[in-house]
Amino acid sequence: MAVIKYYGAIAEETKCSEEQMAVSDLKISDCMALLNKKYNLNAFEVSIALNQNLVEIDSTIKLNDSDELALLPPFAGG
Amino acid sequence: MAVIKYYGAIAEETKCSEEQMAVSDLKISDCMALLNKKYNLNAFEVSIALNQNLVEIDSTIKLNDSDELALLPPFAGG
Amino acid sequence: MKSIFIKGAIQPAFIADSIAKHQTKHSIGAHNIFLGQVRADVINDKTVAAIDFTCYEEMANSILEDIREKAFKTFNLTCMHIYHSLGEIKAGEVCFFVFVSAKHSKEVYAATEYLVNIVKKKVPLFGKEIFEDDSHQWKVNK
Amino acid sequence: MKSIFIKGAIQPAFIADSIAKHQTKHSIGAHNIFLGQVRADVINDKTVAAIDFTCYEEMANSILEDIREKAFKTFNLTCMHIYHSLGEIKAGEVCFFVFVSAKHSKEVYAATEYLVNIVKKKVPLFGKEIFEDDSHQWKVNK
Repeated sequence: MAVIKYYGAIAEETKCSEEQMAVSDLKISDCMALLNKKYNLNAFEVSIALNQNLVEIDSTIKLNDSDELALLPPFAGG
Repeated sequence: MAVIKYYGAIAEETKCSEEQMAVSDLKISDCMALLNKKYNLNAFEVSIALNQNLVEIDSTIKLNDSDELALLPPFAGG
Repeated sequence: MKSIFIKGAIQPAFIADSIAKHQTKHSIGAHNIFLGQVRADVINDKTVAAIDFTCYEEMANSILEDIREKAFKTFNLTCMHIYHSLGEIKAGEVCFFVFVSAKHSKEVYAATEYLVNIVKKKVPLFGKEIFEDDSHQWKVNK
Repeated sequence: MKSIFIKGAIQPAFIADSIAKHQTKHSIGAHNIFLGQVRADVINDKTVAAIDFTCYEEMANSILEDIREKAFKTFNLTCMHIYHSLGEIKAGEVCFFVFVSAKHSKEVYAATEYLVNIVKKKVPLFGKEIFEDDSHQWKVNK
């Protein structure tokens, strides 16, 4: 299982801050498609981080167990 | 009488912070020559202010009674 | 690196304390401090009362580490500190504190501006602007 | 304008108090603070222990009034404060405090740098660098 984390406006939409997901042989792009379908995230400008590093939303990197994928809305510090 | 004021390194050299000077018909340039002779200020980079406004050291403006002429070494604030 | 995230507003006394700690460093000639203060912006007739900041903290810390390293390489600095609030920060309170010190004044300005801009751009912080009527919208940095 | 000259060092608590006073102004989003700190420079094997600042105060106040007016015209600022110490300020103590506030961060950096540089250049302040052995030399801004 990988952990999917949600922040800010996205966590508000998903109504949870994280969840576990079975990821055997799952690409990031496919994972994002699944999450989009589940939560309808099209309205959001999302960037994603795999294990704390930004990656492309259509990345074909495969997720592994114990990976952490974070869905991040626009940054608003300062 | 006009008042001549000295600051910083110049006041250290003149050993006073101000003095009165008879100035009837005296140009600033001539006044500076007198003060140079009296105190030997050639070693100093001096700027001068007439009534709080910077003027040229060789200015031919005539000093009046109640004028204030200040001899200022390099500024060193901050 | 110790955490740069502070629960609640950054107090003036905390800033004073940071300044005082640098007074034993006698090679420092210039400090430059940036403070971000929460504005009571009026948006569609509603006034911002507070911003509730959250953060992806593990990622933020690693990015801040990189930012610090790069800034020390780019600018001739003696010290550099960055703090950001988490939680609900009211209008008028300080939520962001960048503190840069160097031997000479000319070193500090560009470093401060660089740090403020890169933190706004690269650090995963999220801000919920809470209006006086308790409705909210999500802040986006321009 | 009230005098900007402070007898003795500028204390961190004074800076904190200035910051706190601006927290009621809810249109401010960004503060930038410059602090000049006395360095223990080593010059010909002698270490600076303090700088004794004096000033041609009437002239300084009138020039500072002009500087303030021009800065408010040039930069989009909400507030601007300038303070400078007079008297003997020890190494490590703060002698110069420039405090600029604006709605957005991009307004403050250039204003701070401008004010620091113009005060150094135009305000008739004089500094006697006192060494640890009580000898001295007169400071010259580069």
